[in-house]
Amino acid sequence: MSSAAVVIIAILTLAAALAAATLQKLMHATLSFAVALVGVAALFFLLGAEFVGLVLVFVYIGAVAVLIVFTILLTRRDVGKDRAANWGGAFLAVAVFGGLTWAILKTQSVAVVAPHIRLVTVKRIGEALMTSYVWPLQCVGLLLTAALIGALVLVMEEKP
Amino acid sequence: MTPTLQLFLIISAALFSIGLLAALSRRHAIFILIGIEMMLAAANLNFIAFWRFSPQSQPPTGVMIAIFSIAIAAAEAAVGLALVIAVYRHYRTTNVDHLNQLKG
Amino acid sequence: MSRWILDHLWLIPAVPFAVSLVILSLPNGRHKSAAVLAVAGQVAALVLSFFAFLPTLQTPGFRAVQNFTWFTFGDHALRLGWLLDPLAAVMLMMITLVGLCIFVFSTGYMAGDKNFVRFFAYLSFFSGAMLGLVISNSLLLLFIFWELVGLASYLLIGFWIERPSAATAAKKAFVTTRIGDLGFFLGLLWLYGRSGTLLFYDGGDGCLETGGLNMLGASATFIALLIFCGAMGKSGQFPLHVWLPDAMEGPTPVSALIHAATMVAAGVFLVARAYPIFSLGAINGVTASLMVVVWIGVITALMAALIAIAQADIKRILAYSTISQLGLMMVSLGVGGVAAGMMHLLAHGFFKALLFLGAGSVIHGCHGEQDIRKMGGLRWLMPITFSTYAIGMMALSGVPLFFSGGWTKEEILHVTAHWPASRLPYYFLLIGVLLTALYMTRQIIYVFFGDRRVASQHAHESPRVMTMPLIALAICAILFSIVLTPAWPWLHDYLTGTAADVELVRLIQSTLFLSLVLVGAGFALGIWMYRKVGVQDRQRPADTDPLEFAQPQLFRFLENKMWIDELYARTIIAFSWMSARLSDWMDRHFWDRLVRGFGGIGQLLGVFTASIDERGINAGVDETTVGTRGLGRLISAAHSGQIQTYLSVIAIGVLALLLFYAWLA
Amino acid sequence: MSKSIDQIFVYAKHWLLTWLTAAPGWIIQIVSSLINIFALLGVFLTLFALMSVLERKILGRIQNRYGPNRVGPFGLLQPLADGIKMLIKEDIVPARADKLVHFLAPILIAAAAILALGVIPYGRNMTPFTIDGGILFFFAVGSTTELAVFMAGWGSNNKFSMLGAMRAIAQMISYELPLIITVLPVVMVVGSLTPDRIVAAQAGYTFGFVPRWFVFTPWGATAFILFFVSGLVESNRTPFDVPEGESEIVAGHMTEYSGFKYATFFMAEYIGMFAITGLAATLFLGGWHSPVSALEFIPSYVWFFAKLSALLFVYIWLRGTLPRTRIDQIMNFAWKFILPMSFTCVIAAAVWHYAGRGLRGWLWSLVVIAIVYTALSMLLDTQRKFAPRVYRFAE
Repeated sequence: MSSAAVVIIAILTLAAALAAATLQKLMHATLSFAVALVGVAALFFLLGAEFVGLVLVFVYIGAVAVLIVFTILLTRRDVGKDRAANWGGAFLAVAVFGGLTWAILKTQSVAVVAPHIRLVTVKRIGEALMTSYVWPLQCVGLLLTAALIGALVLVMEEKP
Repeated sequence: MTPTLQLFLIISAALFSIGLLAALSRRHAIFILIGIEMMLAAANLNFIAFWRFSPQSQPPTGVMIAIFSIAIAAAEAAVGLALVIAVYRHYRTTNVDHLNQLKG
Repeated sequence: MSRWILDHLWLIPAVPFAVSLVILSLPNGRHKSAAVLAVAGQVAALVLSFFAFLPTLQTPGFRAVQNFTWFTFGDHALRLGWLLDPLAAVMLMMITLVGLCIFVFSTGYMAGDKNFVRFFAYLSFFSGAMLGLVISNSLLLLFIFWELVGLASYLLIGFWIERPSAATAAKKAFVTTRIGDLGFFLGLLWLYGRSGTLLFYDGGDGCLETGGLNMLGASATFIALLIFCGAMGKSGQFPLHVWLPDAMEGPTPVSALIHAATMVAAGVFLVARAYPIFSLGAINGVTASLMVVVWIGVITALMAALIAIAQADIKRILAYSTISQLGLMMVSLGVGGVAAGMMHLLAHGFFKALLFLGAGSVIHGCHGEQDIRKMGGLRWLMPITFSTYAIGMMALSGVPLFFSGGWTKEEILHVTAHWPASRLPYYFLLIGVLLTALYMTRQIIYVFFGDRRVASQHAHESPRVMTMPLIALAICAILFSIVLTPAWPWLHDYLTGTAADVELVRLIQSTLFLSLVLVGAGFALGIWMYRKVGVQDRQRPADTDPLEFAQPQLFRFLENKMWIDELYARTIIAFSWMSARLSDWMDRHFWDRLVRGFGGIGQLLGVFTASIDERGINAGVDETTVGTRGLGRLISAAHSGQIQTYLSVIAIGVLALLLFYAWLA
Repeated sequence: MSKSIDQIFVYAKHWLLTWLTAAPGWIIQIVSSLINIFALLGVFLTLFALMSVLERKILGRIQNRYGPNRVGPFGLLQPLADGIKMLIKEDIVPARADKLVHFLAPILIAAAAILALGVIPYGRNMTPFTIDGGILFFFAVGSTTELAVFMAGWGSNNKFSMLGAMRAIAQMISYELPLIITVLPVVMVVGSLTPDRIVAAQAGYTFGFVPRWFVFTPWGATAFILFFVSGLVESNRTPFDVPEGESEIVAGHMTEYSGFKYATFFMAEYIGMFAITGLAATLFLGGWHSPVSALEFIPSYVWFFAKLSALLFVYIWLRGTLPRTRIDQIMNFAWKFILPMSFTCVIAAAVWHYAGRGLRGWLWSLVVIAIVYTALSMLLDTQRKFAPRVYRFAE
């Protein structure tokens, strides 16, 4: 893990994210969003969390992005030009960024270098999921089922 | 030269702020959703970074939390987009400026 | 398998419970599946019970407990548990075996009922609760199942809900037993307060073991008496026996299962289970609490036997006989014969279920008629019912040697005779034995001998599905005596945890001859008294009871159950009624006036304040209202309905939090 | 001798890298990756060219005609001619199209297909990209295809494109689920998501002659068939080629593409096909293992490509013989039959494992699958199979 790689990927990621937040066309913004998430996944790879990175790509590109473009398709009539940027929001965002950066830079304990750790294999994650995290896993399964049913109910055509 | 935790935290803070920007300054409901997803991704990045830069734990807590958070984010996206479609059906718009019937 | 069942004792009650739930969810018309499910559940419980029974045979005094924590509060943990010892094991076997017979019988008896499915759901529910009761290793768990059993009993007594009498009887049973349960619950709380545990056995720390008992001290007597209150209610002991005869409003299989064989025996079981508390600090085997148990038992046994002589309803006679037998068991427990009492309980479970099912068969054959004066001559019409009923009757009367009831009764007489405190209970029990033989003879003559009367004109034998359980139970009632004889007191020693041996000499006991004579005398007296039942005598009309003819006063007294219900109605119920009336009157005339008087004062004050109000305060309030409304408008502007405004506020909150931490740092 | 032939490509790569021993580590890493990438591209682009001509020839044989036989010997140079034709064609972009998206779509789809090839072990020690969660990587990358197809449909601003894209995404999402779930039993049994481990777990022979491939277990056979069918749908091949049904919606999401972009789509489709069949061979057919122990001297990559070719031949064969299904039939088939059956495979694999992985497990898992199969076929109403379709939305 070298700083150069991190910085390059971070710049790409943040540029894509910025594009997602500011591009006029919704479809372009969505695609930029997908690119930004690929960048985040790459950062995960660099941090040694390969599995999470793959899951992120799998879930966000394979599912969430497709869902978003479908929604854009279904609400197409409304996809007009957004009105001019909201400066209040931009100011707030910058202020939050400044505040967070200031806090991070001021905290000395986070200026550490990564220790050498054992590779976290899929097997270890699987074992953790099936032992100490089995209840959260079940809960998430339940949540996803509930979300599935809820989403279906929400978009179901009302019977005439 | 190896990067420190600070670098990742700043990247994450930047991503979070960009997400906030999208959620605050755009009027289209889908943009707000994208912004929220970006903020969640930033949070995940924080989890992973803190996990990576702290002494090793068994089970890998940060990774586990990130996985669960991704699952929850997926559920949130599904329901959120379904809501957008339902709202669009009803009001023929997804501009949140016009969706203000719940005002005081 | 046996090892496995010890860890999974909870399965035994769980199976009928689960079956009950499944049956409840069936649609109303699925008679066949309901019956099959219920019987299958009972068979499963029987098999499991049998496997649980096996290990208790191998070691004398076997005891397996399995405790678990229900919940913790503070430092205390409320622990429950399951227990398997000989006492529980034989109860399991008896309940499941008798229960199975009764389930099978019910499929025939209830065949035409429109609520067939519901009936089997309740019955399975009861079975589960009762099985849970006997294997509880905690007084609290026992109490929970105790109440569930009570609920099942309530539901089943009032099963024919459209009959007002059934609904009333169910209510009466529920309320009366609840009075006893209140005492039980108080005793439970007291016990927990003193000993800090409700587990029976907990490796030396349970409330029945030295660890717990030592902490009770003098309060043990009161705790025991309070627990006995519960037993009195459930087991129909005087003065709380009044609900049991009325409970005969339920379907006959219910009477057989709940109000003869199992649930009413729960009281006796409870006393036997909690016996160490009763006998704590006993001098020569006598304590104050046991004394109370003995005398309540004696009174109950004698009183119920007397009342039974003058009853006309076939099931009520049996009900009083049950009360009487339960009294007998209580006496046995009280005088120290726990094993004898339990043996009688088990034997009684078999033959009383047999008698009730036989009565059910008779009622079924007579198209719902329950009055024995309208029956007669059924001997040839219902041969299987008659022969099995006769076996049950002889077992109940205590005919020695061949019938289980005889041996157990003799055993009870034996221990009672050696009670150091008094010889009186012994003599009273002897009278009770005589009376039992007498009323059973009367009943059997009325029902099966003589000429056919109104109801038995078109009587018929019951279908196979009903007679088979009768035969099975009759065989049980006879064969059970094998393990009861003093020559080879297997069951006695099994319960007390010693090894049995064979010694024929012990067969010859003084009580054997005594009871032989007494039972014979009872039979003879009965045959002599009722030889001309239903026949037009010189002075006596055909539908009059011989005893009624001879002693109308006494008969009236007994027929009306010694006026106990009326006594309650005149005293306790009248008292509460009177106090209610008094309160009502007070409310209407006294308190009402008082309140109205205050109201008048208030009115006067009101007129006075109104003037102040209108002139002074209103103006101020109006101003406040206007101000509030303005403020509200101001605040509601912040509630813009714009989601992004809310988001911005959240972001500002984040910033504020950051600034706050910055200020802290 | 046979070992060195088997490892010849590995040795070649090492030899190439020895020239760089002095360079810093990251350069070696990059060069090594580049070698892998070029090898992959070279092999599979050749295979694509071969496949395109062979498919036409085989289809021709099936339809009782010759197929291309004019360019080069046996018409083998036909792909070259086609390539030149495609390259020199005009690249038409519709005026109202979303130009950026329209341009990016074919690139993304091809990139995804090629990336997916990276994790498949082509021979002993011949996995281009070794990663712990290789299978997951395969599907993560594969799921990008859906987005690319959508981009193509949206970017073209054409109703046929959009309809084709919608159809494609609908069936791809529906079949991605069974595709992943049928992989699960293998992953469960092996206990790893790494393709190398999965291949290694299929080494050896039962009774000395039956290879320990997963396709020879009941659950494996079922999962293989389901995987194969789902893969067929994923690659939009006949009989599941409704997204580009020529008689209905011109060419689906590729309608507005011409020239080299169209060729890219075409190539992506074929490479996706190679990837899916390669994964099927890896998961169920023992990867590069030889089917007979006597033939182990033949290099491992030969076996792999033999299996790949066999599966590809089945693809072509199916295309030549089966008619196109309707979209509603495809969807019903996915949700009502394939998905329950793939879940059954998971259960059957678990049964197989807990019954001892022997003959007993074999029989028990067969029983499980047979029961569910029978129940499903009884449940799904087979009587109405040929009834006229009710048009609910197009009236």
